[in-house]
Amino acid sequence: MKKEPQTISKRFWIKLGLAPFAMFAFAFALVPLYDTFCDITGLNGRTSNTMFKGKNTSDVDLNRKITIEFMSSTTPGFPLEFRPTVTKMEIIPGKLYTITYIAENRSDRTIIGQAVPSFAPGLAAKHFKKLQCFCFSNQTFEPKKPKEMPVRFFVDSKLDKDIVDITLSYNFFKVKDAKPGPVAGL
Amino acid sequence: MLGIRISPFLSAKNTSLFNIVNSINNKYLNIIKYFLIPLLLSPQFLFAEYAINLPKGVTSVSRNIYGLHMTIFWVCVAIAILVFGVMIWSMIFHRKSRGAVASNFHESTAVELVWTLVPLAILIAIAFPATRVLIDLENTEKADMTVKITGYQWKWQYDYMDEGISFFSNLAQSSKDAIDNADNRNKLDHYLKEVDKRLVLPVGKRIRFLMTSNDVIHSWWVRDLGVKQDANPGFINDAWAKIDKPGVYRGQCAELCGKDHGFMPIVVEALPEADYQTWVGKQKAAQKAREAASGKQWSKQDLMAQGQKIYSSTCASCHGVTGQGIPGVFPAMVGSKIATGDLKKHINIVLNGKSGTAMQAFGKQLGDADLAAVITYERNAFGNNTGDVVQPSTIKSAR
Amino acid sequence: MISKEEARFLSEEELLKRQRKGATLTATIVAMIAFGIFFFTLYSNM
Amino acid sequence: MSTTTTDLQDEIDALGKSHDNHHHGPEKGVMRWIKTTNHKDIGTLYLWFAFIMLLTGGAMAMVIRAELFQPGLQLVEPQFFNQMTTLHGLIMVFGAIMPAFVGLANWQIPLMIGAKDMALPRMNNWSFWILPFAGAMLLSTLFMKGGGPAFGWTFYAPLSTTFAPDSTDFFIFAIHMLGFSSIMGAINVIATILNMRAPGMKLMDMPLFVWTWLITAFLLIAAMPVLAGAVTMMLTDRNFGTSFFDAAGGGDPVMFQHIFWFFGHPEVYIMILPAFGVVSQIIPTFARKPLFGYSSMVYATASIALLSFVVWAHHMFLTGMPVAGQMYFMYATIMISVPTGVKVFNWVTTMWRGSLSFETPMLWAVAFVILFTIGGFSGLMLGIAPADIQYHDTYFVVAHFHYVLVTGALFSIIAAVFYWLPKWCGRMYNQKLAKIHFWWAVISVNILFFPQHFLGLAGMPRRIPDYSLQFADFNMISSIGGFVFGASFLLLTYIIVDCIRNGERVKEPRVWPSAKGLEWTIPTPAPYHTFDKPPGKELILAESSHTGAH
Repeated sequence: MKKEPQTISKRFWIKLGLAPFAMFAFAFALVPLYDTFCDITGLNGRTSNTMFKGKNTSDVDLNRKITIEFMSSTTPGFPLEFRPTVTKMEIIPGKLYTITYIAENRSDRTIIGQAVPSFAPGLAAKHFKKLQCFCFSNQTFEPKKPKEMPVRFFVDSKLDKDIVDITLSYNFFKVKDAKPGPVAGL
Repeated sequence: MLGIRISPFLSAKNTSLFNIVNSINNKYLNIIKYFLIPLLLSPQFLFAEYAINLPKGVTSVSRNIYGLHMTIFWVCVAIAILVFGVMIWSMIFHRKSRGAVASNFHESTAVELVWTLVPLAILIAIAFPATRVLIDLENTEKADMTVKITGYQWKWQYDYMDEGISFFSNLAQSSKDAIDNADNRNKLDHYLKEVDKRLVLPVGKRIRFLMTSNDVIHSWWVRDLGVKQDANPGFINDAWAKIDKPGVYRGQCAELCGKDHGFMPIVVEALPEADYQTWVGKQKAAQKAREAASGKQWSKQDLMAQGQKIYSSTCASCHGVTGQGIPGVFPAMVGSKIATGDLKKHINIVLNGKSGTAMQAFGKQLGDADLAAVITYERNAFGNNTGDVVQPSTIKSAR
Repeated sequence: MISKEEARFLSEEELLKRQRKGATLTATIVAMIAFGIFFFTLYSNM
Repeated sequence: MSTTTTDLQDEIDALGKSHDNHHHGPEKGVMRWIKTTNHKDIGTLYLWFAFIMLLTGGAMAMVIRAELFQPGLQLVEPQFFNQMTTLHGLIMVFGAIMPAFVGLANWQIPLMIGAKDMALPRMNNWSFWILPFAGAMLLSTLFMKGGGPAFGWTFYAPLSTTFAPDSTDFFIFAIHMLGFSSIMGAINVIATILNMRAPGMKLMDMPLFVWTWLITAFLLIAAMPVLAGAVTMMLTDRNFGTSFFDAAGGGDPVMFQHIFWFFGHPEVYIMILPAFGVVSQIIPTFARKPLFGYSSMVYATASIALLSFVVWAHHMFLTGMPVAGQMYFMYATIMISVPTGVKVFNWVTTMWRGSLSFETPMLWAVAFVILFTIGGFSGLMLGIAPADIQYHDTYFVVAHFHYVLVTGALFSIIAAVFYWLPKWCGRMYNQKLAKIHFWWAVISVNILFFPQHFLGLAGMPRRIPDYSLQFADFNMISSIGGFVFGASFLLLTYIIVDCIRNGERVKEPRVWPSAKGLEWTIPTPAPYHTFDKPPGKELILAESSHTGAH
């Protein structure tokens, strides 16, 4: 059976090369687009593990009082006794405060964990600025040794006026082992 | 295949409809009752009678949602009558068999424009009340009290943040006993909607709920309160309610959370302020008493008896009543390496759970005495005859 | 698409060949798009 | 050369040699089906595969309805019940509805645009033959240790990652293969429609079924890779220590839902847009009147497709979304009812002042319009964010999407089969029996799903194996409807098999005298090879269902 040699034009090769390039450019351009979208709708930003850098430019708003509740939790299999020293405090937006969490490893071996903050209402996350926090990095806990962990923060006075209660909850997770763990579900 | 039950189908007559199936006479009556009357009579009357509509509920939010629901419902009904009316008209009067001759029109920009813009206007009209209710939902006024709700596979934990009260709420034993037994089921008023410990709340206070989860995603839902909110592991969500009327309001978990998703009810008991305070006092006293119990020495017999109780309420849903577990999903107790091996490891896994699995940290859920009992039970029941006896004091020091 | 005027000068088999060449190009581009979206899904979550 | 292959490329080669001998029939025996590259054969394979999967998924639905027949646990354990709901959903979506539409596309698109075959016949063979293996792999998980996937067809993390049985890795692989097959199918459809149309056929000359499939194919191209991405991340989370969806490592379980629904919402339109196309072919035929508002139908379909990508989070109103997000997704969602409404109004107006007759395909199409619209109304209600608090994850949602997918998508597929089957096999089915089957199915399906609205409003959550006694009555009614509806498929099987084997022969090319379209210009039954000579512009215009006189 005779096969006719197929000739492919130069234009075809150019198109073929450009198409994936354009596609990837488009896909990567979507990232800032989605970021903007999430920013407007507040879809992300329920958590923030980053340190507030720069100057506290927020005005102190003496006419406002906000109640902050502090909560703590740990995940199963992470033997950490973990709680805030104060569970509730009234603050004035723009002022700096410090609160302390205490954690104690109840097991016999050293454990490493990562705290993940979470806010209710979620919109508060953006305006809760942390200057110091144990959630910025992994924390190592020696056996049976209590550890004090301060959080230094202020609440931006740009926070929506109708928010009067904020809850901040830290959840301590076990940092995944380097060696493969047991099969899930068993 | 896994999971086929042996108990015979249709083992019992436990629904009113079962009787209908048996008596033909009755059946026709009920078809009229369930299908024709709802179509003919005023909806509100019947909605109340047969629970085929949302309840109005006991909070402003649930009432607003109800109002919104009825508004959209009637808008839909109106559009349906119009559209289906035209359609049925042409199906009756423009039939070929009646000699109808087809006309040939197939375009009209004006008509197209009308039926794009009119629905758009209707939608905008609906959007206004919807937005109002939505904003009210996210209302962030000052709360009088906060309850933290944590979802577990398959129970709820309630923490009264201001009172320091904390407890777990499981499916009531009476309902568990009725799952396989129709006679028990018929005796119950609230099969699968009753818990061992209710969430007690005061009436007339603005209550803030914080939802989170210990394992998978759950969803806390009480219809009469107009509250349904996902509980995500590692994150907190909030919702609020201000209950108008004392009473008992029932709900259940609304997000598939594994095997016993259908067996995780919520019961809220709303009390007048004074009664609520009495309840709070009682809870605090009981908590003290529990702490005192951990100093006591227990006999093996007592431990085994108490252990069996705790095992069946807390452990049996995964590890099985006879300790067989579910192969590949939940490990068996029978001959288990942990339950027959090193005691310290056994205590540790019960206290702290195992990460990455459904095994929870029961150290937070049970007292020293109960933990000692259940561990003793696990090490001596199901043929795991280790002979170990664990005392509450051992647990206390292991914490 | 091949217009009626163009098609008039093509034989049956030439037409089919032209069509198939276009189809290959379309398919290649569409497949690239699919791959692009797949990688974008992963990338946007890294 | 005529004995080994039917591939188009070889035909082109052969054409160079000879003009006479390329009219060969299919190969004999089972190899015909394994090696086939003929669009009609592949369409047939797709349709039979979908039908078998429909019965499999339907059997699972019967297990579900049997367990829910009365309160208490009677037949299955909760874990197995969850496996049934999960696999029922997955099989119906990926195994039944989607392949059935691809099958219809394979049969009809080349016939409707006057093409010889699909553009990429070898890939066509591939995209079908992946399916049985993927389906078998998905079903095989049921027999593995720990059972099959039990986390719902939406497989939300972490229930499907950290807390899932080992068989989940097989489930992930099966989803990958199903997705791959769909993407290849979609590529083929796009390449065919864009390149293989008869010379002179403009895009706006195409029948609406072809249009809806073109748009659907683009939805598939955009949505399926996202699903592939989601399951890939699940796979690495489960096995390679990443934490995309695990808060412990900086991930977020809600992110899974965002990704899933970014795929999932277009997916539901993938399952309904071709249905719109089918109905838009059938109604003009039996109304004996051109389709009203052809171009607005095309634009409505396209805008539904576009909107489907910006509304995904209306499945997630309760995940703790900020109020601005809820508002946006609510507005965008209710906007979809505008183009959808336009379509319904167009169908109704097509019937208006027509000359209607109610042959079996028309009955199904009319049932589609009415019942799909009911599903649309409950969809509108669900789209209202605050009201969704009370509807979310209840049987109201179950009722909604079954009205849209069973009485919508599935009904349109049945309508399409009854419409085109005589053309495909040259035999007419027993019309009396088919009408009995229609009434049987349409009454029972409403007994099955309508009470589920009440159940949902009365507070019954979905995906539960047991319920409190207050839900007993409506569940029993619904189950009875379910069994009767399930049984109707036995009759459907008989009607179709009987038609193919013993049906009365049909000779006229135009099986339905009032039907328009290029597929009715070829002989009946449709020959193995069609449109060796593409149809001319005059024929295309004369057969257009929407421009000229009917």
